Amino acid sequence: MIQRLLVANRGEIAIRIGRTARDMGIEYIAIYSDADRNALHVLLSDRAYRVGPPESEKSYLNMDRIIQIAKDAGAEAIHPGYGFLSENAEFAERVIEAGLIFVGPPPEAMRLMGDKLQARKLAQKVGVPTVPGSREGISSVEEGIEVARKIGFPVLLKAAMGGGGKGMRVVRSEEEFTSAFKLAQAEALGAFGDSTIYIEKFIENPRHVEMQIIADRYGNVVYLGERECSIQRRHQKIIEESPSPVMTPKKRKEMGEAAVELIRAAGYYNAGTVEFLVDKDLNFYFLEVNARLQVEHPVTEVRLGMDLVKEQLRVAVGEKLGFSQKDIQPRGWAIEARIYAEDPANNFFPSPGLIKFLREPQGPYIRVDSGVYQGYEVPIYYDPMLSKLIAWGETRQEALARLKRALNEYIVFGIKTAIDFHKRIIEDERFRRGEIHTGFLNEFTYTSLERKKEAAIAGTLAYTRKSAAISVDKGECQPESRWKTLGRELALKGGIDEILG
Amino acid sequence: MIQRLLVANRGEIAIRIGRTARDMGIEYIAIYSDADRNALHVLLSDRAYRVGPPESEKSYLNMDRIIQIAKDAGAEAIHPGYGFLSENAEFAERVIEAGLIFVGPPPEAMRLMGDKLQARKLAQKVGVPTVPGSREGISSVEEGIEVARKIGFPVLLKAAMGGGGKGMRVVRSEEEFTSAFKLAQAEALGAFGDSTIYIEKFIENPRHVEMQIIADRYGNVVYLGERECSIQRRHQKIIEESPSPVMTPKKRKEMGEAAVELIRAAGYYNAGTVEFLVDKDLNFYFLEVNARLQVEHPVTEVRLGMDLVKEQLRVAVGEKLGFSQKDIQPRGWAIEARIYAEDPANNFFPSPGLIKFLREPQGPYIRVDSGVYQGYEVPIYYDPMLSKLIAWGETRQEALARLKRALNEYIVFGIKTAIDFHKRIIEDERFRRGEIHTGFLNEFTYTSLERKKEAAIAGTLAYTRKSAAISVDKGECQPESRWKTLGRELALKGGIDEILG
Amino acid sequence: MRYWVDFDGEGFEVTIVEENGTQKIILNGEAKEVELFKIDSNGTYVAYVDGAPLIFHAEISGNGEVKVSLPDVTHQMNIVKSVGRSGERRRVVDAGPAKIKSPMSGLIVDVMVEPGASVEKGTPLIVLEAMKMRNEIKAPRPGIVKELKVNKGQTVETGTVLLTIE
Amino acid sequence: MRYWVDFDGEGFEVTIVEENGTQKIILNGEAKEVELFKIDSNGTYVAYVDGAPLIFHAEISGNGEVKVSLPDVTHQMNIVKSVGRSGERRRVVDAGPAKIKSPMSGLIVDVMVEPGASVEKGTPLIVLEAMKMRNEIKAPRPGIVKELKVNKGQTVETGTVLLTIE
Repeated sequence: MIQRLLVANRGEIAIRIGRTARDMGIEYIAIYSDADRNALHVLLSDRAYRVGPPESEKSYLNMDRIIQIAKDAGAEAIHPGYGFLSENAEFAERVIEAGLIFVGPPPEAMRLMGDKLQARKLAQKVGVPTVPGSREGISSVEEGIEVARKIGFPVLLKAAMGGGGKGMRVVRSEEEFTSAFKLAQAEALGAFGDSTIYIEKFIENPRHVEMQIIADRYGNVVYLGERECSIQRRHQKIIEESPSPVMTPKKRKEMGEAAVELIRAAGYYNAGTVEFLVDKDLNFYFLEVNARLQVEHPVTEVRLGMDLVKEQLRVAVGEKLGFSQKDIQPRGWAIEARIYAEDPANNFFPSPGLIKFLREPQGPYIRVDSGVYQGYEVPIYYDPMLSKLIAWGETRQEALARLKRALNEYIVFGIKTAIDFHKRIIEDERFRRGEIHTGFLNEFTYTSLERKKEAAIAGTLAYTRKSAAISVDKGECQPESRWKTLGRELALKGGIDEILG
Repeated sequence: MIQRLLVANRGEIAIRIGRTARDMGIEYIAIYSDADRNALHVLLSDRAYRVGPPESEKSYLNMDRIIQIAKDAGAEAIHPGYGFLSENAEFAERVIEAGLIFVGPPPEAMRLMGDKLQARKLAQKVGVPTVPGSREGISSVEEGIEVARKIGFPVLLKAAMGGGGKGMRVVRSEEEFTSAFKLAQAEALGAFGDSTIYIEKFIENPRHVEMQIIADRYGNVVYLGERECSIQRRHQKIIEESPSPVMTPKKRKEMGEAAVELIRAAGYYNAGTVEFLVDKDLNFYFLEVNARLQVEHPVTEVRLGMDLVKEQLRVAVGEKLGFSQKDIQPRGWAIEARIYAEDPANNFFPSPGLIKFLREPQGPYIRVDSGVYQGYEVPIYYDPMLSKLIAWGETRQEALARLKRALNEYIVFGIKTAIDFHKRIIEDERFRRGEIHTGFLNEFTYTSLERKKEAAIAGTLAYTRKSAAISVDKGECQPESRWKTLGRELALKGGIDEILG
Repeated sequence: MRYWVDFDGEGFEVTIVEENGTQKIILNGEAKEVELFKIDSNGTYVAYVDGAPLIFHAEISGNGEVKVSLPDVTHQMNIVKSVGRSGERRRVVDAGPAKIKSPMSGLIVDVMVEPGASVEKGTPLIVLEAMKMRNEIKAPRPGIVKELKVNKGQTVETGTVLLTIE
Repeated sequence: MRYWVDFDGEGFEVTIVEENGTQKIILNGEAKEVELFKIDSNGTYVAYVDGAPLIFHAEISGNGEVKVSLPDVTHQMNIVKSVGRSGERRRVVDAGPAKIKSPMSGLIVDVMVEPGASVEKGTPLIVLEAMKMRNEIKAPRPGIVKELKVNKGQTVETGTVLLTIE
């Protein structure tokens, strides 16, 4: 095994990868932009190197600099995490050319899968059904409108090099097309350095179900069960679970085997995810391959007792998989909620800022992968995810009950989050019955204008306390002064008389 | 199921029980002494009631008041946690007399098991081997010395009503006897309200291995696997694991069945633990029954995917066990480290005080059950445990690696802890080989006077920074000012030119 | 003491009374026993309302402006001493020009209207970028763009007035 | 700037130099690049020593007394500007009476010696109780009990001098 691993990422995923590295006795080398000088992924590293200014283009997307740091630090391998350079085949190639190990799929497979259009073609070739759409990237608004007319509105604009919902737009009519197309192009360029957009038929109310796979260099491919990720806002998953509430063992086997076939045909190894849309009749359509570790990988891990990053590292250094398909025996149900700094009452606008108080959930069957701490300022430059909250239970009901408990004890002040919004979702009757689809949240009315009475009580108390403190400085019950207010000496003496009789 | 549960305890265990209550849709009612007004077990409750002044005798041991609160709050049941009233049969009786459910064993079985001498007799009766010792409580120093001579030094003084190492003393010679006996009596009286002490042969270097059981009212008793708890300081367990490194399937079955037999003979139901000493030849001797939930129950839970508090509540309301012995299929290895506010370099003296900074470990296969938060002052009145850190792995080696990782990322400032001490233990070669016994820590030399160079660097930097700040007030890089120092405006403008091309 | 707590037009009368050493709060005729403690010196508090803990964060500006964050929701309110007859006081809703404020810190990457432009409800006004997300800020009501207070390329804070519509 | 950092007799000379805008620290002849940041305003810092993060807490009293807590160990030290020849300065170890200090806050439940008593190393002196634990404080060396500064039933803080042995 290697001695040092550079994690070319930030936030919770850099920490999560660093944890596995340490578990394996590997040093975790972090990189940071100037905006991340004292981010948690730096504080928890073995050694950290500056990669550049705050903008991603100059820091976490700066291939030359990252490879140079790996060499300077004596790291033998680079793990790209998700986002940033994780699906960039050129980066993978350059890492390999520099004599380092890229912890991910081979560049050729990445290139194939990274180009959504080529991936579609391969899927069609091996007999995996796909959604109707444009075969090539769309170069102009006019061409786009023509293709969209042919497919029929509504259509979905997608970044060819994209992922994570960025550069993605639903267009329901011709009038909306021009503006949506330009925004999608600009977002795609900013996020992936490539503005190519393609168009797909927009299937109404599908489920998003994906199959996790792991493969070694020797042709062994194993599917690790599906995740249902239909709860999305702005085309970004926010609640993911495994198994899917509608999946049958037969369908799971079909989908798993389709995924394995595609992965084999692509010459792909390491961890990866094959995403499908599932319609009301449980027909599934290939969507794309995420040629990397995914945000939601923990829901698979906690059911299997597996560490996917450990498996990635093993495959990356050339080991064979230590298990085969029949060894995969998932236990119970797992569900994840992504906690972002955002305002659900205001179209999920990001809400960066200083975290003034933080107490994250803990306890039985709760896993929190967090990237922040009390006193940390969430920067404006990056994806505003704070943490992932993963709950496990024997049944879906038990997993949901635990997730709700964890959401109820999640306290973060200073920035807005969608914690309340998550609670409402998992209390929703249709959600509880598993009747979900990717448009679920569009139909979900949410207002944060609840609990005004509690807020009024809290506000009035704090206001009058502060006014009183200003006028008479009468002192408040702070931790530092509790000691005294409790009449410690006297109480202790009372206590001892009793003890000593 | 019930609607409201009063938890007659404090700290992490009250929170842990409250979590399961909430998972089951049950309201968690907390009690607090004046020293615990804003303790975490209060903040995380649904409703909290004052139980009395700081001293345990007047608060967490105040039976009348606790039962009254349960009635006032409309709670149908009381869970006693561990310690305090948890093994007090009189309390259980009075709870039941008040028309409430006691979440624990029936009072008769508690009384039987709570009296260590009676429990020994029962074990002997059903053929479970026991350690040689006094049959009755010892009433005077003279009688004690006589009994000790008969058994032969070294002997162990134990509180008849005791548990948790309190009132326990090893006496190696006659000269030490008088002072040790009086201290043990006083501690026993203070902790359990009863000064009865008995004497046992002190077996050199035994392992402490215990068997978790769960039983319903209908005679179904299931053993849930053993825990090895040989790592003890001051006779108190600080590292526990499951399985035991030396246990064989055959021995496990023997011990499990012995435990089941004893539990059945005692008419015991609910959760309980049968403790054994195990000698070098894997002979086991009955030690005592802990008629309650134990501190270390999570190591059993995480291997089974079970919630022991949930099972306790189900049994308490009269449900049958939902599983039988053959359904118990533990997975992997689990290990727990108890984190106390204490100074390992100073004979584990408690170190209460204000927690000035806190960042507890998280991530894959780590569970933290904590009772504190940043800004909380650990009071001087109670057991100084801050949290329990539980790691799981497929193998012992993997569990240990994860525990070490978690210990490495545990940051708590303001009070002393034994986190470094824990790290040294799990890095010890004999420990890693599983060669442990209850005297392990006595032979373990520990000095915290390591890493002086790092401390010197840190101290000098902070000292010069502070001096500089005082003399020129030049401003330091605080979270609030990072924004500005980063040249935010300029950086952003640089970024946008690039994005907009 | 009686207070009027106003949430942008909608409000409650809140009365605080001391009785035998305990504090009670009356809201909508319901009286509850309350206790308030500071958790830290950064504005984190816990209130016990009839024994139920309510952890919150409060930012108190001059003039009775209070921002309260419960763990799951944040509310902005105005608190004034109530002097009229109980329940009678109502805030006069401001009927002046609509100020379009920035909902977050970020970068103005496009300004899509000019002063004097006539807009419908929903007309895109400004594109704001933060954390790699582009967000169109749309007109909340029809009107004429009056003042335009920001330019393309400018960084704004949460609450910065971007433009006004009359 | 050179400093002498003394850990109760044992010490290091620590030199801090500025070079091309970066700070270096020299200890035992080894030079390391360092950067220091505050994590909060309560004394929590992070230092990067050749890029490796060192999170710590420092309490700085007057006279150069500094208490540093690393996440796993706490050290008390004295820092003074070093003026002698490099490496030459040594603290004179105090050979006076031994002050027996309370290792923690707690309650004196027994005082087992009287002034003038002759004690051996290991003789029990005082029983201190905290958190339901009784702890015997023993003589660290042989001698005569000189001053007895506390009484049974009294509460003491960490560091309170209990008695002295000469």
